[in-house]
Amino acid sequence: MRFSPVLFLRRAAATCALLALPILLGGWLSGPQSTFDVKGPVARTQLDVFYVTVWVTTIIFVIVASVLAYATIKFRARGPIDKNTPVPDQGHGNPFVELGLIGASIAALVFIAVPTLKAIWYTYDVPNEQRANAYEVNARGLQWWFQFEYPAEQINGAGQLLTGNELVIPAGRPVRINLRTSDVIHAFWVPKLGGKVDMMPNRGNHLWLQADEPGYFWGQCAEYCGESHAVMRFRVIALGAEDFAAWVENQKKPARTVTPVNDAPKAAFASYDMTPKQRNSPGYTAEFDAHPFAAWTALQFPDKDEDTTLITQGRTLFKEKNCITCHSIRGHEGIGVNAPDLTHFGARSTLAAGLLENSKPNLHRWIINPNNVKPGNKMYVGVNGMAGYMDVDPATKAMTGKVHIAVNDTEARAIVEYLHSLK
Amino acid sequence: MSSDATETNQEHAHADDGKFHLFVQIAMILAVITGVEIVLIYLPVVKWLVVSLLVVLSLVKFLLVIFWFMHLKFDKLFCTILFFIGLVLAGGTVAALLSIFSTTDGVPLTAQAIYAERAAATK
Amino acid sequence: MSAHAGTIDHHHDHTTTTGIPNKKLFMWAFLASDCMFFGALISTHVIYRLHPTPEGADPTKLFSIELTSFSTFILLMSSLLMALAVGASQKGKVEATRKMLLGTIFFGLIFLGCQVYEFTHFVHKGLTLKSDMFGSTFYTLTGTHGVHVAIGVLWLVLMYIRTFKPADAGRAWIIRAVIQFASFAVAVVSIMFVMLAVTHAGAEHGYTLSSVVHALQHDAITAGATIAFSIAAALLFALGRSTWAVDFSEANAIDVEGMGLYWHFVDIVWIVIFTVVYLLEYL
Amino acid sequence: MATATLKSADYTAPHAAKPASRPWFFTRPSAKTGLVSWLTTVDHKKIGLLYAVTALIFFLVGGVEALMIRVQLAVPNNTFISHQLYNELFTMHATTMIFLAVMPLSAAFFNYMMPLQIGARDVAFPRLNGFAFWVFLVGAIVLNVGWFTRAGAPDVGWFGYAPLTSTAYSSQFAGDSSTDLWVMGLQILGVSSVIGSLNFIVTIINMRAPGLTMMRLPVFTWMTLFTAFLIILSFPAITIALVELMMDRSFGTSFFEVARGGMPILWQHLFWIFGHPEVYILILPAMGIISEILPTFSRKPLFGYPIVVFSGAVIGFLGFGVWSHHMFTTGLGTMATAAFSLATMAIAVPTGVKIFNWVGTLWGGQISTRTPMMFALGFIWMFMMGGFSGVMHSAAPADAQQQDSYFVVAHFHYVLIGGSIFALLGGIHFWFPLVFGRIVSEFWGKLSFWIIFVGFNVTFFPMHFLGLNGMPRRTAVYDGNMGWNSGNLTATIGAFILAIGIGTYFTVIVYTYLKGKKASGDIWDARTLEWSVPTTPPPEHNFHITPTVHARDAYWYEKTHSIEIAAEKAKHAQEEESHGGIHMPSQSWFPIVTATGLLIGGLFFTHHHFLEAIAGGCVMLLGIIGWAFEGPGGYHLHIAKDGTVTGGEGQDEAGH
Ligand code: HEA
Ligand code: HEA
Ligand code: HEC
Ligand code: CUA
Ligand SMILES: [Cu+2]
Repeated sequence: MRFSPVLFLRRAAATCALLALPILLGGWLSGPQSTFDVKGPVARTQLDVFYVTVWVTTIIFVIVASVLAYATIKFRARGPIDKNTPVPDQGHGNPFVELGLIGASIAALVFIAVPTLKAIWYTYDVPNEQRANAYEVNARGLQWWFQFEYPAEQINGAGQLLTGNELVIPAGRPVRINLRTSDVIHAFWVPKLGGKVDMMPNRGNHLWLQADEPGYFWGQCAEYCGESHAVMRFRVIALGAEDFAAWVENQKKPARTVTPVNDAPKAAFASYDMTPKQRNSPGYTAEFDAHPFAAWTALQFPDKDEDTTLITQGRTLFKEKNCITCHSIRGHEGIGVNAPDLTHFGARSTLAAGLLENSKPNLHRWIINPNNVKPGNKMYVGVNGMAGYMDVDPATKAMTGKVHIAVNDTEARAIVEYLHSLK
Repeated sequence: MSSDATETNQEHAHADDGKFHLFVQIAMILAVITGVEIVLIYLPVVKWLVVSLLVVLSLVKFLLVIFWFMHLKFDKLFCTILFFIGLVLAGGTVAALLSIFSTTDGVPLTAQAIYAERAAATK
Repeated sequence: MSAHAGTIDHHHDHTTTTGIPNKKLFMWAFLASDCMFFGALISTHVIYRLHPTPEGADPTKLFSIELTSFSTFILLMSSLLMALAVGASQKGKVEATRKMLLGTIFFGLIFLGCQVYEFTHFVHKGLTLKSDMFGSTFYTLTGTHGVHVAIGVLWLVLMYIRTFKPADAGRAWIIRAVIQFASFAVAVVSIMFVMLAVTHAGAEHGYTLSSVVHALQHDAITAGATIAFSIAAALLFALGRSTWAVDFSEANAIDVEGMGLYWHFVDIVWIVIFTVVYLLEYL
Repeated sequence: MATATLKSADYTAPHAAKPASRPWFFTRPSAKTGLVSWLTTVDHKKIGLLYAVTALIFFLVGGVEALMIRVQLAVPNNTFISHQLYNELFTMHATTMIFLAVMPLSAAFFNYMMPLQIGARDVAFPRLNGFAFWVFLVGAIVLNVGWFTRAGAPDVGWFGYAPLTSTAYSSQFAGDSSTDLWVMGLQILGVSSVIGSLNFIVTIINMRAPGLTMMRLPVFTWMTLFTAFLIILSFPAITIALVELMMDRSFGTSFFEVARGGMPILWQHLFWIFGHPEVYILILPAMGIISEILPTFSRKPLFGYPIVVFSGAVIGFLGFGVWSHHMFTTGLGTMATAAFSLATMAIAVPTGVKIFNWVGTLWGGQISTRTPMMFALGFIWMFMMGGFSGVMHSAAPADAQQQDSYFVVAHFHYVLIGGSIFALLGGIHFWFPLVFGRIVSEFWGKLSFWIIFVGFNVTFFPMHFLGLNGMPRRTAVYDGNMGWNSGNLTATIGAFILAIGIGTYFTVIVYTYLKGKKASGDIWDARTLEWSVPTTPPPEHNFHITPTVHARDAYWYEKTHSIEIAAEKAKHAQEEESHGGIHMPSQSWFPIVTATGLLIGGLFFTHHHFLEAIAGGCVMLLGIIGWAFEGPGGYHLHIAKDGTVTGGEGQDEAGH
């Protein structure tokens, strides 16, 4: 096996093919969390800097790689080498070449450095001239879900407006997000709107972003935060000014109460398919993925006809099963502060921190056995001294096997109906 | 460097018996500086001045010990270089850390403010 | 080693490339590394002092600047003795080396004693590792330094015993050396007890001879310590001189010197700690 | 006095009569073969082999962990392994690869090659060298023992960000001793690395053969020196971080306890003050190896030697000023971000200098693409790509989108595998004939290289796009709707191709070791002193006559000036003999005894059995005392004109 130029060309071809792959497979860069499909000024600035780095390094790569390839082919030994083969010139180097290349490298870096510096200041905080126009919210990370707080929207007697896992913001306006955490480090990342910033304990971080147009955006916790970090997701929904105002208006209202109508139970309801699903079977339907924003909008209004009996039953069960110790449903019985606020849960498009689409079967799965859906979640094992579904020995941290909350199939159907009525 | 070394060697041969006194004198200086430092903190002088004085004085002590007690002055230069690589890097790192932790835009909220916020949240 | 025959030049070791003895180079490299070690530790302390927790204790209420100055002084003096020990060993004076080593150990122990006293005192006043952030960083930083001192003392003790190693390999010497050292240790501890009792008595009843005598009569521990001290000192005297030819000479000076470098370094770390942790608090 | 005849490597000293007057525990082991010889060895070459074998085993362990990760990620919503196990796997994969595979493999080369390259007979402190290895092994055991306990293996990620490591958050379903093991294991490994490095520093500075000035050192030795400096200066930072964490976990302090004012960001600073120099600790040895292979197979000296050396120093130095580029997303503030961004970019310059000089070395040479050369060329290509993605990270605003995404995973595997691993694998091929006296088949060597090369790119190139397409790292599952499916599947397929390549590589190596073609002497027409040993494998005393160095590429010079050198050697042989012959250090039990004490102490400490831990400490202390009083010992060898070696352990000298 002597050296063969054929192998060499093949390697070059392989490298080129790899470089060409993304072009062949355009899909690789256009997912819902693509950093190329930017929808706001912050993400756009960051992408521009990225392109600068790509161009500069690609040019250098092409130059250096060509010289390297050329040298390897040109100067390969012809014929076998042994101790008698005349040796090549034992040159030791050339300081001018060295200095020139160092200078060129520095020059190349200046190209990258200038836009980098500009962008560092730009992306750090809302530009001064737009400060007044900026909308401010708080995002809080918890193991393993997000809470969003609207300090600007105070509700009489109930503090600020809270939502879970879905952040609704006004479009076309800068939004300044204060980042907080209640336990470990998390990070707030909505790739299409901007890069991530960490939520650090004992540190008041913030970021800003802006959605140019109304839309529905995928977000993700981007700092490893324990067992279910991989499925700690969230959504950002940007609305036009009026829609946003309307949304806020509705959110400030207490939970929707459905008065029981003495109808015969509607068989059509609660008859969804509950064939047992695997842990982590796909979370979203194809229809949802195709038009998420529309799907979200559709959820904002109550269903035309609801099974009021089931809903009433569900409300009772929600209390009886102790769900209220952790969850709060403003205006209804819930008072807990350790879990997502469910006051308008029916109007949310996702469930369990973006893991699943908020459909009835999915919610059913979650309520029957949350651990099957999201291993280790705090609803299952309890949080801040509140007992969850299962008992965990605080000393050994092992499960004792004691059950606190058990929800059977029929009960779950009622609770699902109830929670989905909360628009 | 080599001429340097022989010079110190001769000097050392001379000073050999003098070292005892030299060391005792240095120890006395160290003790005195320590005394001065203690007095300094009670003096009614502006803070920055005291702080800088303290830093300078302990630096002097530091250097006295490493160059005389630890013989750096009499040893090959390389020992000094070796130790100073560590010393300078450590000093630089400490300085960098302290300044990172004191930038105001790096910590948008002070620890106190976070406490206040947390207290408000639990109210 | 044959290369060591003849007079030894302590600044040039001909068996190495640079002329610096290997052990010395090793020590300096290690100390360079230790700079980063204490640098990180001190940074932690200072950073948390700059961002104190609201419920944190006020250190100046705890500190006793007198005690700390005293122990600082003690450590400086131990450094002096250490430097002298190195000098003595380089001249091949085994007896003088031993004395200086003992002196260094003595001061080292007093320093450690002061630190133990300080720690118990603080714990008494409610500052513990767990009580607050200041407790955590303070004890960890000064404690790590204390551990360095303790290791240094241990090293000194081993070196001291080593000076008794006989030239003739068959001789049983370890036991004697150890007894000799143990009596020294007893003497030191006794002295410390007596001093403690005297200061205590003095503080309560005034520094008069009678009050001190009075205290001794009433305090069994102190009296016992005094007796132990006398016995130990006697033993020390009786066994003190090794009657045999020892295998410890100028050639071993490099070992003493390496140890000295360590000891001095621990001392300069304390110089920094004294300023940063103690003095600056008063401002 | 014992007599032994040395012909080749299989040289054994017959048992020497021991002085009867001494109790057994003061006698020193002197077996030259068998288990005891390995347990008590102070020979840098044997220690090097111990490192190498251990490291390669852990490389396979880490690789199998990686394969499990890839299987889980092959398809969306996979249920091959649980989240918890996945988290343990990536933590241990990284910890194993970095601390138990690449670092010790580099240490293996340092140990074996560096003393040979500087014409020394051993390192400066041979027993300490053995100790460093045993401590390393102890650390490796402590880290991995979690797999066999109820708590499981560590699961906090390789940089263990606080407060996830606090008792409140780690391992929520079981007692959390796994994190304690992680802390203890890393601390012990740090001790090992620092001790080893101090030894190397002293050796390189002080034990060079006559005439070997610093500017004549082989580049690999230079890189060993820089790596050693990086280790002694960066490990203290992580040691302190770990001590603080250990205090938090075992004694209730509040360094990183959020509720009591602890600042987790401090952990990140301390970790990365270590962590960034650490990545250069992983790459500099590789660069050293490359700088040996390229000139040899181009039959030309390294282009721009002084500047290559100098750039190594600059990389090492700058490496201490860029740590926060791992923290661009932690809200450092504009000034700090900008400063670290620029400092990081600056590192591209000295690194680029090396690349340019390697290309310059090829230029005008006589390149023969033997297997080691293939790995070296592969290194330049792949490392360059990894370096470029590093530069993309260094632009902080762009990094905000890349941090903690698969783009980072792509970056660091390009520099770590395409860089470090390629060079180390190439180095094994390069020096195999020297170490074992056998040569790897060219066909199989090249075949394994190509499979590895292809598999590696197929695995990691798609990850750039996964990252830019929003896939976060440390993701145990992902949903099928994110556009990551084909990329992940490709990567998994690639990982298996890579595994086949590495499997081939090791099969070939093991086969060659057992049955391969014998090769002796300087088979590559090499340039540096390690190839001038009298036999391959080298004898325990390395050189019959300490070489005298007249030029850079000392061996090449010897070969081109063979007549003068022969005369000089004969003269030096006489001189050496008149000085009493070759001085060799004696073996010792105490390094392994001391390390065993550390193992006992460490394991008990992590389980909060403090009394037993102290017992372990006592074993350690006894080991140290025994070590100190035992003295370095030593014996002399005498070389006759015909190469016969006489002398040995029997005439043990007392004292030093
Ligand atoms: C061998 C290990 C190694 C090496 C050598 C490097 C080299 C570099 N690394 Fe890498 N890095 C890692 C291992 C390594 N890295 C690891 C393990 C992580 C992740 C840790 C974790 O989070 O788990 C990481 C993460 C990491 C980050 C953080 C990413 C994040 O988490 O957000 C950054 C950011 O700046 C970075 C930058 C760089 C740079 C600029 C270099 C430079 O040194 C590269 C220089 C080389 C070149 C640039 C190529 C050749 C040069 C030329 C041909 C000259 C001309 C070029 C120019 C002028 C551009 N690295
Ligand atoms: C030197 C360091 C090093 C090396 C060599 C590797 C090697 C590999 N790594 Fe590495 N990896 C890291 C360092 C390294 N990694 C680090 C630091 C992290 C970050 C961890 C963290 O986030 O904390 C990481 C994380 C990481 C991830 C991301 C995990 C996540 O974020 O969720 C992935 C995913 O694909 C991965 C894959 C691989 C693969 C496929 C290899 C392959 O190269 C492995 C090749 C080797 C083998 C395949 C074994 C040998 C083969 C055989 C013995 C054949 C026969 C055996 C069988 C087929 C069973 N690694
Ligand atoms: C121990 C406290 C606790 C109890 C009791 C509890 N939950 Fe939860 N719940 C949580 C937590 C914590 C989450 C967030 C979990 C996650 O996403 O990781 C959650 C999430 C949810 C969600 C999804 C919210 C969202 O926006 O994604 C629903 C719906 C829900 N719980 C319903 C219930 C019902 C119904 C009950 C009673 C049968 C209940 N919870 C009891 C703590 C609790
Ligand atoms: Cu929260 Cu990851
Ligand atoms: Cu880095």
